[in-house]
Amino acid sequence: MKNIKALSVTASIMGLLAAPAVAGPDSDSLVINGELEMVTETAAPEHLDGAVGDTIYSGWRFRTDETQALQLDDFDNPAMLTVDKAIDYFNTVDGSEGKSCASCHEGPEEFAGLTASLPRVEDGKLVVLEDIINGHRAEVMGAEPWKWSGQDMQGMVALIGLQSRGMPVDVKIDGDAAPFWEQGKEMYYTRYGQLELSCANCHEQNYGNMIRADHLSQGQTNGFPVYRLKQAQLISKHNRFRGCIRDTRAETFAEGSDEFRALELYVASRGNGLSIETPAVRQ
Amino acid sequence: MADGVKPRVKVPSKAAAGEAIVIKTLISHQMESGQRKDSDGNVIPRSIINRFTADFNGQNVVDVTLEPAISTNPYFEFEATVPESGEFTFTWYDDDGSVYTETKSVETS
Amino acid sequence: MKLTRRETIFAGFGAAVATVLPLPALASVDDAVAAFTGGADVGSDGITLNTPEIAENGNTVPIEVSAPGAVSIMILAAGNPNPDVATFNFGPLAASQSASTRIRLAGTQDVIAVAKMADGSFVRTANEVKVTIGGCGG
Amino acid sequence: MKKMLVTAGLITAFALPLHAEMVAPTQVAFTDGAVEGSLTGTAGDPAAGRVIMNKGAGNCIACHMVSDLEEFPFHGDVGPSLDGVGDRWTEAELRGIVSNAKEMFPDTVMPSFYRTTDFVRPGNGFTGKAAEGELDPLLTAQQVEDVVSYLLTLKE
Repeated sequence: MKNIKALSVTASIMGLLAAPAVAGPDSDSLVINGELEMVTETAAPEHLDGAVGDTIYSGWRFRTDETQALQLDDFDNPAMLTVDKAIDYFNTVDGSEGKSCASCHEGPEEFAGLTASLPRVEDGKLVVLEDIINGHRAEVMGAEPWKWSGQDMQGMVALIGLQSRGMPVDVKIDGDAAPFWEQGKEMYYTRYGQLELSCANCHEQNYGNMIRADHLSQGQTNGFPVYRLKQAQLISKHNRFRGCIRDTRAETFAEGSDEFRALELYVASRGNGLSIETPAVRQ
Repeated sequence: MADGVKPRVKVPSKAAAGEAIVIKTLISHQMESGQRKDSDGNVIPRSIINRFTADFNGQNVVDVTLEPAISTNPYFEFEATVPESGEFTFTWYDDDGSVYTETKSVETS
Repeated sequence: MKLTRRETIFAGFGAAVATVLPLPALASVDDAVAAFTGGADVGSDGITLNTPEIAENGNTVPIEVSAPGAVSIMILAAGNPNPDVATFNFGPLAASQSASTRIRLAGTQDVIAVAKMADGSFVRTANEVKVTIGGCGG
Repeated sequence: MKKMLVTAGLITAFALPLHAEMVAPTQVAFTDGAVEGSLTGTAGDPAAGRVIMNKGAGNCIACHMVSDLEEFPFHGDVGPSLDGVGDRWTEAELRGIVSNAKEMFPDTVMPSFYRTTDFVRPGNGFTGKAAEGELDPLLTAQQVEDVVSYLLTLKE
């Protein structure tokens, strides 16, 4: 298995010497726990208008066999430790009202499908899962809000996302979502910072290529929050957005900012049709 | 005790007597290496799980010494022989003196 | 105590540490092997170490070691600030003298496994693991 | 080797005020994407340029493959291979491309290594915070000359 991976890296370098072709994702298929088949490639959404070619790919397809293996079995997936803790939080009373999540909700299963449809517009505001969780904590439980990228928050985001695992990403981009989607799209193509790099420079124009030893993916968010080996914990979408923009030597946006909500919607829409993999494992 | 340490073990609940079975274990733990510094430049003291043992009905399967180079959330996979019905005991020893245990019963046929 | 990603990289098991510290670590690999073997001769047959050729992140590198008939197996990482990784001691109910775990590597280096066999002899093997370098910023 | 570096250092210190004004990042004159004159008036040092190609200020091999730098692992392939680049481009063209590749290739992904203005949300290095005061170019004028002199050694 290691030889195959080494060959494909060499091949990608050689391929680019000859012609600027995309080395691309590998051909592995993702079946979790030996039974749950994931759609890791599918037809690109129409709104992309061919910008990434015909096909969108999960980030899983760009990882080495060893990293991929960590997502094949829930026992081997370190993210599940944090999901386990979230199940405890779900049942734990917190705040002034003496309530837990379980006081109102039968169980996490009740949220099947929710993550696949987020972000979405509610009462004129673009809402992501962290907003919904902290909203319920404040209004129903009388509890302190969780920090955006805290492991308690992202554990709960992962637990709720897990209920949609295997369902296709399906965010709405028209109607009242349209202005937010347009804002996110403009951000996606803005070349930020002193390095002047947009999301598209790496994840649209150069997916499949190598930046140093990083095999660039399409930057899909269908597996978030992901267990990132680098930080050895669950990483939120907004945290990853912030990291990428910071690495362009730019002044970044804050986690939980309206800008990142809009970007979250736009990036999610680029993955419409891929399976929710939450919680995925990435490098 | 380190915050929120949670063990997970995967053991088949049934096995043929004398059969080799695969066991996987995972425990949530930062495994602070003692090599990192905080934002003020102070070394963060080492705090790891330094030993892990697996026993079945009082007999040892594996006894592991861990160093800081074991990753966050230590993972082990190994094979055990189950001579008769009984119980596995898994034990993790923390630098801070905490001991975490988990047990799993196996029925032989 | 909160660490930013960048601080963690430079202070921790990052590549920067590896490039500065390989020499002292190399010396202590010999010390660690000598302490394990008592200075006995070390063969090379009968031990298998599986490691990725390229580790996408040095913080979590899956490895697998097997030495049929071993009493114990010591794992070392030659390029880490401290080369000790783990020692597996196999009891009477171990169905095989093999184990998998996940380890930290501070950059590209050799991972070494030394097994003590039931008859008191020793065998050793090593694999190089290339640890990737981040593309932008990090 | 050490002696050579010391000598080079002396020449630099000596040469700057006498022979040339350093060209500021905002005053670089591009002609069809190329920059004719040296940015410093001091010849580039290919050995120093070779070091800049690896990790650090230049990090050129993050995106470009260079056979001559094979002792450094993991060359990227976002940009073209630089093997033979000294045959394909003149010194003036290479200086222009390294300083601000967008003059020659308006849509290129390549950062502008000797430019300090007109960025969107420029940051304070890699901190994620806003830049304070004027930006430093990614490479100094002499580093640009060093890299160009190294690239000129890459012949087929």
